[in-house]
Amino acid sequence: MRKEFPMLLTVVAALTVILSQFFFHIAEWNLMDVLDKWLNVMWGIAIGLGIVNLSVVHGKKIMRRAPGFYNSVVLLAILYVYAILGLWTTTQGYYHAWIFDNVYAPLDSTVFGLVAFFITTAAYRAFKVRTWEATVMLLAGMILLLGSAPIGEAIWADWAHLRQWFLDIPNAAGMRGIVLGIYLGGFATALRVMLGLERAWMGAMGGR
Amino acid sequence: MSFDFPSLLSADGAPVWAAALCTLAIWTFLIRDNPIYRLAEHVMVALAAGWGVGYYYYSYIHPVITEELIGQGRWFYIIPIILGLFLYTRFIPSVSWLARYPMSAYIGYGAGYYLAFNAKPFLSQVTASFVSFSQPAFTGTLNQIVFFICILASLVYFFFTISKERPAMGYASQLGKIVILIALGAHFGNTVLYRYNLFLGRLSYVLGEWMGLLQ
Amino acid sequence: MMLAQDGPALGIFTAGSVAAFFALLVICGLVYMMIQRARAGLKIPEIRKIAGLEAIDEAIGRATEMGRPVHFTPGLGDPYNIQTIASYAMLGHVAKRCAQYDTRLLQTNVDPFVLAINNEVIRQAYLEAGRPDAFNPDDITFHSTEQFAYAASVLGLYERERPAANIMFGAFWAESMLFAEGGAYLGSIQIGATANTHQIAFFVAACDYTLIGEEMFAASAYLSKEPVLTGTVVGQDWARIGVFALIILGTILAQIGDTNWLATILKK
Amino acid sequence: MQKLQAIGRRPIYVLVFLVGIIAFLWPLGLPVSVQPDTLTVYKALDALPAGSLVWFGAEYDVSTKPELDPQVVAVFHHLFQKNLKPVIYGMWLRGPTIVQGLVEPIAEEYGKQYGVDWINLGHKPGTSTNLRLMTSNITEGAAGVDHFGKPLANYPIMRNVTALDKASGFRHVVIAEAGTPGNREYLGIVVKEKAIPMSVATLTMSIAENKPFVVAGDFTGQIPGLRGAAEYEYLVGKAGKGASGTDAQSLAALLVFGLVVLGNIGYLTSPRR
Repeated sequence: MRKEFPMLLTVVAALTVILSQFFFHIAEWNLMDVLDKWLNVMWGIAIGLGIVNLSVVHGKKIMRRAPGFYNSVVLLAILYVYAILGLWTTTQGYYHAWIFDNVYAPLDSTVFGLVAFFITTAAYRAFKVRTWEATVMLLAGMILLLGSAPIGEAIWADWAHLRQWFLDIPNAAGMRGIVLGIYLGGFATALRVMLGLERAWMGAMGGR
Repeated sequence: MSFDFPSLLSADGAPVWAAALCTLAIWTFLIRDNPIYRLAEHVMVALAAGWGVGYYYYSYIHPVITEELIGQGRWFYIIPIILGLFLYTRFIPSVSWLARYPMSAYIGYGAGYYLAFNAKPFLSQVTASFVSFSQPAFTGTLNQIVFFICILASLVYFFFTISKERPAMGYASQLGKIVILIALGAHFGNTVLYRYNLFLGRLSYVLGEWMGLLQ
Repeated sequence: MMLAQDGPALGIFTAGSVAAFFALLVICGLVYMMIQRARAGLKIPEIRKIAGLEAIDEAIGRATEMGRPVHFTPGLGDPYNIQTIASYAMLGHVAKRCAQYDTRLLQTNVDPFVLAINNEVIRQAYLEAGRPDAFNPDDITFHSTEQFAYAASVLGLYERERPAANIMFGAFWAESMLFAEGGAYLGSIQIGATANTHQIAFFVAACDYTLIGEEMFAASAYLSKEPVLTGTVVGQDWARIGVFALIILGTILAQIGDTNWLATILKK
Repeated sequence: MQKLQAIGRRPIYVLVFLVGIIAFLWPLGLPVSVQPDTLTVYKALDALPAGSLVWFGAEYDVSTKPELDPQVVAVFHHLFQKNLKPVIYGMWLRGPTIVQGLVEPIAEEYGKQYGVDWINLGHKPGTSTNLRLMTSNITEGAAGVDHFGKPLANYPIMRNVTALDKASGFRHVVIAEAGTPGNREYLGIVVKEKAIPMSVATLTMSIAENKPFVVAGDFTGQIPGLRGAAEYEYLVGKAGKGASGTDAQSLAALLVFGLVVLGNIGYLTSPRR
């Protein structure tokens, strides 16, 4: 019951999806719709675990008076008030939506915008002519960088064509090789899971 | 050029102030980790997690309870609810192994899903690699030949258990590595400005909507 | 969803899935054959050296020497994403090493279900390493379900906990650059692995070691050195030879006629 | 020299901010080559006889303002320069309000009077059904009133206008669109049935999707994203947010390129490499 039954569930769930996808008469039973809803319910219930985790981790910080514990107080207060507001008024409620649109949304897009800074320092640090392989990568990167800005074309009219060539030929070919490999690796991983060879969540990684 | 901030207390101005101050709070991290960023970060996690409670309850759990269980009387929808609750058994050590049930179901679904839904896209990637060399222009033909060789070389690079000591394999693998590095370099270079656009959007908001400097 | 007017293909298959089904059968057949060979004790070739995987123990070792923690993130994938599924085995390995070396493991999550699974994976790993006492569930943390709230929180965590090794293994999106470059500022040893093609370039730029695409799927076999698992990778290589041959054959056919029967069959 | 490979991250951050601030506050007007799709839109509007009516579909909302506003502004400069008479309408709720805010200052600049030289019919519910109604009877389609709820009969511009068709004097349709309802609705109802040519101002992400329609001649042309706005601004001689946006992109590309070059000079001159 501790390992065999979960393993059986794994195989049953996997086969349900596979058979529903490939076999016409099984597809007609619409098992996928039911299974999707089941998994969504399970996932929805798991949200509570996340809230418990936040409560425990930050609760302990507050108890210990750990450095910055006041942030944890803020976190838990906002978390519970906002969660209850959401359950009460749904996420469409006026105040709930106002806070999301005017506080969360700008925070979120600003963090996304931080990528611009990080990508700049990463390019500065990484693109060096250390080996000739690295040099090739650098050249491709710089051609595409200037080609994607209007300045590239202003410097040299055919820059846009050069950029397109890089995207269509070496980039597409290299990505194709990576992607085909990923599919094969993914199939092998899925098969290992179905055969019970990979089940770290039940202990004993691989083999037996 | 002069500053023209919106009124903090007006219905139109308050959201602008809220959004602008949030933006500045995140930007302070670029100087160093500091109390303002820490506060913003904790507020973010709290709001996002709190939002998730309402959102996912009403998208995933509520409809199943009201429509399927009560509305349609489909009793078997109690099963995923029980399985979901099994996740909480980890707090009771004697029965904590029950949590494996929902996990196994979910992971099995994932394995099955990958096999079921990726075989077709995989084949279409294969057939897309069948290139025709007869092109209107000579450069077109040359491009297709280069493309074809690059694909094969990049495939060779990934071989895990086939020896690359034979010269042909060695060269092909080396070429494959270069093709992959060009692809990655090109991808990096091509993405930089998309990432800048997001930052520029925030900057434009702060300078324009908030400070009123842009007309 | 099936439309009423589409009949079954070949009497039993859903429309457009015949070739896919048989391709899958062949690939899985090859993998299964190699597993059987390994079980029968036949010789299985070794997997080539993968620097990113070799570096994992070294990275954890260095964190131990410096007395600083190790950070592991499986990215943003759903619990059923194949990359996330592959990350469980990797996390198991990392957690076991951390348990053996007595190094603190910080494991951050954006998905509550993955949080639950990872909790189990790490607990099991500490158990197997004989250190159940050292297992601290409070170091396995949830940072909301939203991408950038999670990213902001991890950036903050970097500053406060200063991990010396940073292992990113799973499905990543735009936050990959924040995680990898944020870790680079700290000078931690970074290992990035993802099969999300749009993010590989950023890991290559900012990490010390990167597992490109499918190399991440070979990790469990590589690290465990189990012949049976290695067999699955050998099967994968045979499937690749098949792909290689198909592409050559298809391209030859593309030169001869207007209609490429091979492409037609593969689209069935 | 080798210090060039050890520039700290904070100076780089400052440079990133400077790129944005310079581009926004003091647009440099760095050169942008005009793409054919934008040029055909410009030429089509340029060739219209003065006094022609141009229907303007404001089919977007707040979330796509940053990308579409600059295009709308550039197009209205052109419309007023050529003494064309725009009629604004929106299937999207917020569209006409946004466009009204953009057009007012431009109209003032050219001395154009609301209700005489241009008008805003506002948003009217009913999406494509209502658009179809417009093609047979504007008074009915607009419920008899403009954006501000004033009777259409009061405005001189509407005196001889009965429907969105050629007979009433409409010579071109321009829509700024962010999705559905958008170009497909206009294509079916206005372009195909009423034979009025249409140009679209579109988002960067929709360029590829729209391209086949441009090639097929269904759309006269498209103004592609922020880049297209900069091109149109260049054509009408009014550098604006489109130009500053593309300036920022060009400066950013030069910054990253320059940093990489400096880093490599530092690397190559370093004795310990």
